[in-house]
Amino acid sequence: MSEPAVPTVSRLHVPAASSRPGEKTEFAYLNLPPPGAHERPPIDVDALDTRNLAYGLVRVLDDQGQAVGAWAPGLRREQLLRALRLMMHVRAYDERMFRMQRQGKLSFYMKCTGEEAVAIGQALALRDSDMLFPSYRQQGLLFARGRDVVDMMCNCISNARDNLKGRQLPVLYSWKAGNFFSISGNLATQFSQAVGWAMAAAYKGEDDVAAAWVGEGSTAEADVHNALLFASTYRAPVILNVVNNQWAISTPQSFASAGTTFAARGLGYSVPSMRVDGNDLLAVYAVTDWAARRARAGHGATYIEFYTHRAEGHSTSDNPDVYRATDEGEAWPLGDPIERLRQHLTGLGVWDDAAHAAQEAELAAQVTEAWREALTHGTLEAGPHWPLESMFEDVFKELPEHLYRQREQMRQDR
Amino acid sequence: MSEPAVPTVSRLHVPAASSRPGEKTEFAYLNLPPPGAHERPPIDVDALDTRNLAYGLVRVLDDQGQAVGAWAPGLRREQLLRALRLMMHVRAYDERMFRMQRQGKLSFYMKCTGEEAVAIGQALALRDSDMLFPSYRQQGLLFARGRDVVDMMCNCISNARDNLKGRQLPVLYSWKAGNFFSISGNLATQFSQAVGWAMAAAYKGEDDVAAAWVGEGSTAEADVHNALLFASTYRAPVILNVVNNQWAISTPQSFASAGTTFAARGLGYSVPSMRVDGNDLLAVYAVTDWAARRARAGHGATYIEFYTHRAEGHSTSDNPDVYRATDEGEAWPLGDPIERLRQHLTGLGVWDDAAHAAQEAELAAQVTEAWREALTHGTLEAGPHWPLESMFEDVFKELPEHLYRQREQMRQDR
Amino acid sequence: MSSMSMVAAINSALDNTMGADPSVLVMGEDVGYFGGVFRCTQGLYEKYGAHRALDTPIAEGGIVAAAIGMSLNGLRPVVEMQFADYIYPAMDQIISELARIRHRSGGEFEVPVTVRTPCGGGIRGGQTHSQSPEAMFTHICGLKTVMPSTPYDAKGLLISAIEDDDPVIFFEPKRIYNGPFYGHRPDEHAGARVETWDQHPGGEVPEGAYRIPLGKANVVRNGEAITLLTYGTMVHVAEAAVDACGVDAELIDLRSLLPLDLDAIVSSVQKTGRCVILHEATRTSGFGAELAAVVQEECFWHLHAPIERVTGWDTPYPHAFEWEYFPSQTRIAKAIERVLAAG
Amino acid sequence: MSSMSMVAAINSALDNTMGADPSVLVMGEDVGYFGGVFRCTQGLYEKYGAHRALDTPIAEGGIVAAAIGMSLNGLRPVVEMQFADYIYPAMDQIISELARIRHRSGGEFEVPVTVRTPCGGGIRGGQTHSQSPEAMFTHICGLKTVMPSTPYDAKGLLISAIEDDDPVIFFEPKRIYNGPFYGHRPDEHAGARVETWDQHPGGEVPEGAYRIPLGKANVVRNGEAITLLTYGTMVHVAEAAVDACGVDAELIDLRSLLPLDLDAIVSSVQKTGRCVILHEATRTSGFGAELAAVVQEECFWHLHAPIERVTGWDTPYPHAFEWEYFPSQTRIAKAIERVLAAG
Ligand SMILES: Cc1ncc(C[n+]2csc(CCOP(=O)(O)OP(=O)(O)O)c2C)c(N)n1
Ligand SMILES: Cc1ncc(C[n+]2csc(CCOP(=O)(O)OP(=O)(O)O)c2C)c(N)n1
Ligand SMILES: [Mg+2]
Ligand SMILES: [Mg+2]
Repeated sequence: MSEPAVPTVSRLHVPAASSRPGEKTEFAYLNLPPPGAHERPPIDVDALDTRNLAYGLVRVLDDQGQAVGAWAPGLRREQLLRALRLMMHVRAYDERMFRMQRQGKLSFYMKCTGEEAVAIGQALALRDSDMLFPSYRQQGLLFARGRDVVDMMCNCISNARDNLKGRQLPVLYSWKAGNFFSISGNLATQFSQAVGWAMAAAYKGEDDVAAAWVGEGSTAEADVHNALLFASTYRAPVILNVVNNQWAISTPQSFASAGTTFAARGLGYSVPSMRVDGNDLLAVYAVTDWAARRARAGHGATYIEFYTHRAEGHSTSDNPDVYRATDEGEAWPLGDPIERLRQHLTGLGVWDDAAHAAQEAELAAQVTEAWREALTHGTLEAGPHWPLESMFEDVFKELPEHLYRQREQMRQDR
Repeated sequence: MSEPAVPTVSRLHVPAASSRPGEKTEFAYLNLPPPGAHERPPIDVDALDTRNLAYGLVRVLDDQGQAVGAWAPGLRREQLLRALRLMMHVRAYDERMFRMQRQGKLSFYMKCTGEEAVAIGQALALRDSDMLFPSYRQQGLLFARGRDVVDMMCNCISNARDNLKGRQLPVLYSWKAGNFFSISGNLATQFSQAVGWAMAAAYKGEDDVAAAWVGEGSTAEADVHNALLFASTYRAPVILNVVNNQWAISTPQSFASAGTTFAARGLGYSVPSMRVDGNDLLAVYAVTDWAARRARAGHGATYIEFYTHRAEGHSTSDNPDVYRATDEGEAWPLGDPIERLRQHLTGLGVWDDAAHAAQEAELAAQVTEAWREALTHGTLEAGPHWPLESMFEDVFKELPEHLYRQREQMRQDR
Repeated sequence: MSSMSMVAAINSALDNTMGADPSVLVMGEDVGYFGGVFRCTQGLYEKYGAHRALDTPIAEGGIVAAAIGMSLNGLRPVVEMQFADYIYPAMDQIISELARIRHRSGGEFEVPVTVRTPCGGGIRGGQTHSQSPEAMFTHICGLKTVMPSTPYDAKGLLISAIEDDDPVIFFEPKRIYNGPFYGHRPDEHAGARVETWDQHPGGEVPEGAYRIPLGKANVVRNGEAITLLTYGTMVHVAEAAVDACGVDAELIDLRSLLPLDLDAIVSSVQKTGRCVILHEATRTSGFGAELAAVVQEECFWHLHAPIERVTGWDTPYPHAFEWEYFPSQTRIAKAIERVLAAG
Repeated sequence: MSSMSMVAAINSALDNTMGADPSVLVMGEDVGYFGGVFRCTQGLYEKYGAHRALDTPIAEGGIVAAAIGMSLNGLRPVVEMQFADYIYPAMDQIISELARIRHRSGGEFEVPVTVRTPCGGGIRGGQTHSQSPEAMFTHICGLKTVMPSTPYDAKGLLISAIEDDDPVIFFEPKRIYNGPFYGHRPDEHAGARVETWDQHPGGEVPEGAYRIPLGKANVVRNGEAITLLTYGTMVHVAEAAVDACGVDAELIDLRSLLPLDLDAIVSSVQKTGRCVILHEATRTSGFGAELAAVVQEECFWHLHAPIERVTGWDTPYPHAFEWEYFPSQTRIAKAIERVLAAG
């Protein structure tokens, strides 16, 4: 073995966390620009002219719930009410599935609590023919595109109605009819694939755009670099989204941020980049709408960091209290996306507590109903599942001889 | 097969080249800042305060060969004369080895003609205990560190004196005693390894720094992203150098640059970054000296783009005339590094044409002499080589049984 | 001597080596402050500091590259890849660099890096938390490939791997991190207690450092009728299957796939004349193929029957059909029957 | 019908498919304006445009990822990896994505991508321009793996690969790009003319499109005494060795490793009772291991002697000792002798 020649004092810098258990959380370093502060550039803007946006924070809703500034999207009330309903639906679904996992009905589950505005706000700004390359925390996209909740539940319990034939872990949905790409268990791979999809749209002269999502921790993967490089090189019509919920399991964003904003990285690839209040549905909608117009018009990609906060654990396998302060949620200055849109709608006089409570109850009941129905198609442990033999299908388009033989062997040796 | 549904008109943007055969080369787009224009920031500078340097060009030598501005390194005349001699030595070596390849004595060779100032200028600004992680085009580092030219030649003909035991392609040198890391045939892998080496220096509390090199085309590889991310995250004492000679075999820099400077990418990782006239030995020395001081003092990494021009083919397997205009060399505004330092020294009155011609002749003779000696240790085709059995050594520290058996099998079945 | 889970044994191996040699550090995703998603590095951050229990960005290729660079500068990094299924972004650094640097530099440079990674199924992890890619690494000359089956072996092998001056890929069968596993589907044993290591002799682990040489197999059970070759979780499933069908089988736990303990294999098969190979990994070009090839090369004249392979199917690891995918006691028993009946 | 080199045949296959289907494109490093470092894509840029003979950044992982995305949007990309030795940065996209997407999406999505890459040694390329990593891909369920040995096969197999709706890894033995190779060291035949394809029947290639099914081997030579299983460059070396030692050997060119033509293999070995497997790749866990395993599984009762493997050694491909590394006619002949003499 090599000679121990290591002094006790190390000069290696190791990043710190926003908070650790027992500490008091300090978000002061954020120094948020005021809502409405940022300009809305033309869609053919040069990347370097988005510098303020990349180091700033696009905010539309102010602390009183008013929509202010150039980015205020002017959504119709029905659209806003629909957005609220969708976010509440996602949360009700997450709550239910989480509990079902705790009761042993699911092998695993992941919530997006506190981050609902990202998927819902973005989906509403896109066309149904635009292709989605999500990570595992954008279940909201499925709700916005009208995926049957029963089907989503069947994915999560791998039963006979599961369109993934019992092959995938819960939450790794796929829905081709909804232009929602199969979610990978391997982080970030979809990010660079989305750019290829967008390159093909340009190749074919079509004006659909691709949108992809990764968490801030996943930006460390090579796929994010590849995505930015290829998107910029070929001016691909793609929207590259980073959901900065500040944590990657137990690892704080400081291990991926390189001490600056995530949006800043896009500038080095001359991709227009911006940082956005991810808990402000109006801001999320506005920047996505801008990026989609830009892509459709042939000006290329946009890189967007959505600043939000992972309100709960990473997954049902995780307990955040052992690695972050319990007060982070309260200390977090950008609040909860549902409460903030609710405040806005209440201010507009089109929503009130009674309506909110009623909708909450209605959605909870709907989810319960859907769950009951899902169970009628089978459960993970008891089935019914897809026929066992289906395991050998879809490895290739046609069943090759060696898999045919293995299938027979399985039948024989059970 | 899928239905052909592709219009003839594609909207996919494909980058152009600086020139293609038959075209007239236009370097106008460069609009070079004047020599001496840039400030020299403090070594603990914040990355964002290097923006002008990252989008500009650090130049010291003006068109008259005068050293001007804050970056003028104030090298002693002996140092400058040594630098000139080293660059001339490298060029003489390249010329000779190229001809020997054409005569079938080498299987392959790669020159660095026109790029000599990068390796020589940087090596002179570093300490011998600093670790070098080069690509295949920094042979100058070996000359500057005093590697015996005969040993380099023996590497290239895999003979009995080859310290790599006949295992490597020509130019993939390794010299541990000179703190020169084994060159990989796989592009860019050394870049992120250098960061690890530097992290270990900090871990151990030592103040040696690592320096790594990649070509501009290789910046597309994930290793360069990983290097920047890890260097920034852990404030590693490393100098990350991009040698932008504008071509990657037949592929122009526009397929890697994302339409901006290479230096710009470093800013997104909050690593201070600068673009430098790579054919200006004084500028090369000055920025490297600055980056080394910065790293040694514990302030972390620097990302440096050296703007230069690949004067000849990619390698002996390549003919550039089929993919780039033959006039690129003349059109290139930053000249030849040897001629420019020669002009400077002549201006200082310490050098003249006679001395230059004499040194050229002397070095050519030296190289010829070295080549003769190298051949006395064996040739690639005729040998002597290392003993055949040595092929099985160093796969592992000790020869495992299965390799022992394969070695015996080889003996038996020859 | 005390009873340890495989997680505790691995943690103890890391603690012993880090305590003895300041050049040893652990690095990887969530291994520092948190102590690893499987808790293998728990406590090392508090004891040795943030720079020696080093959290990293989520970039497997960058992690291995950094470890290579550190090892070139006198350190001895122990890298954790959070799941073997996520080792692929590091393949270029592992194949083109880690495995090659000693040879291509004529022996000038060495890279004593250990890459630890949990592998295998049986935890309802689906296709990206269940893979067993060990065979690919045995095809890469310059790498040693190890997989323990007990806490005792895990600790002794890991200390040897860390002290080894060659790179080692160290696979940890996560299904047996916290107890042996005999292949019973959970529903088969509804209500049965979860197995823990304290009832198993392999769970007896010394507190201090000890070494098990890389390249020495362990004959788990002596027998005359047939030889079973396996490693990792399947060692326990095979043992249970043998007990169940009462065959006089010799069961060999390879422990190290490369270097391979050919003598142990050959002397056993020459004695029994029959051989079944078991692994969880997919069948085609799995390590069972290499084992079958060498066994017939070395023992052809002693073989009374064809060598059979019982392996995972050539499909991704399915979520719903985990127990039909996982090589079961039944499948093993039927293979043994066939091989015994033949000839 | 005209005589073509393997480079010309591959170029012709690409031209035919791009002409017939606007969704087919080629992409990779230096494949566009320049036409590829081995000239396989020459002329396609001029004929089909920059977007269909697409130069790319030097990022193999990004190239494969982009191709996957394109194929999800109705295109049929043919990716060139400049050398098989440089495919490793793309391993995660190939293993975790390209091979898995159809299965994990329940058949909803498919990714008809072909990855072409030159492999093998014999061109003095040293350890990073000579590798044969095919075995790793045969271990990844969901991939088809192909390697031709003649221009005729290269064209017919490549068209099948491009039209196939599953991903195909298409290995091109660069040593025989411009002529067959019989394993003679250059110095052995000093002054002898360089072999070209126009003297070889496999060099006769139709201008138009034709298909050779993936999964069908080619019996190059019928024989009764022994079966030789191989693919790529080694087919020619094996043929020359057989001619030289005048053995009545049956020589099978697998052409496609996965799917594998088991029937052709089994019926031959059951006939001859003896088998030698040849490949250039390193031995341990090479594809020869899988072949030996299945042959003994399927033909045990017909085997008169152990199956031998003649392969590259388990070392990196050396620059100076290329001809001692490359499996020579002599090594093949000695293995044949041993297997014939045995039993
Ligand atoms: C390639 C790869 N490496 C590691 C993992 C294990 N893993 C799963 S989620 C996760 C954290 C991701 O954090 P982030 O990207 O911030 O997304 P978030 O969970 O916060 O939404 C890790 C490390 C993985 N799935 N894939
Ligand atoms: C991983 C990998 N991919 C591809 C290659 C083939 N290759 C060798 S050199 C080269 C071009 C590199 O260009 P650049 O980085 O600009 O360096 P330069 O040759 O200009 O110094 C390529 C593509 C390789 N060696 N390694
Ligand atoms: Mg996160
Ligand atoms: Mg270059």
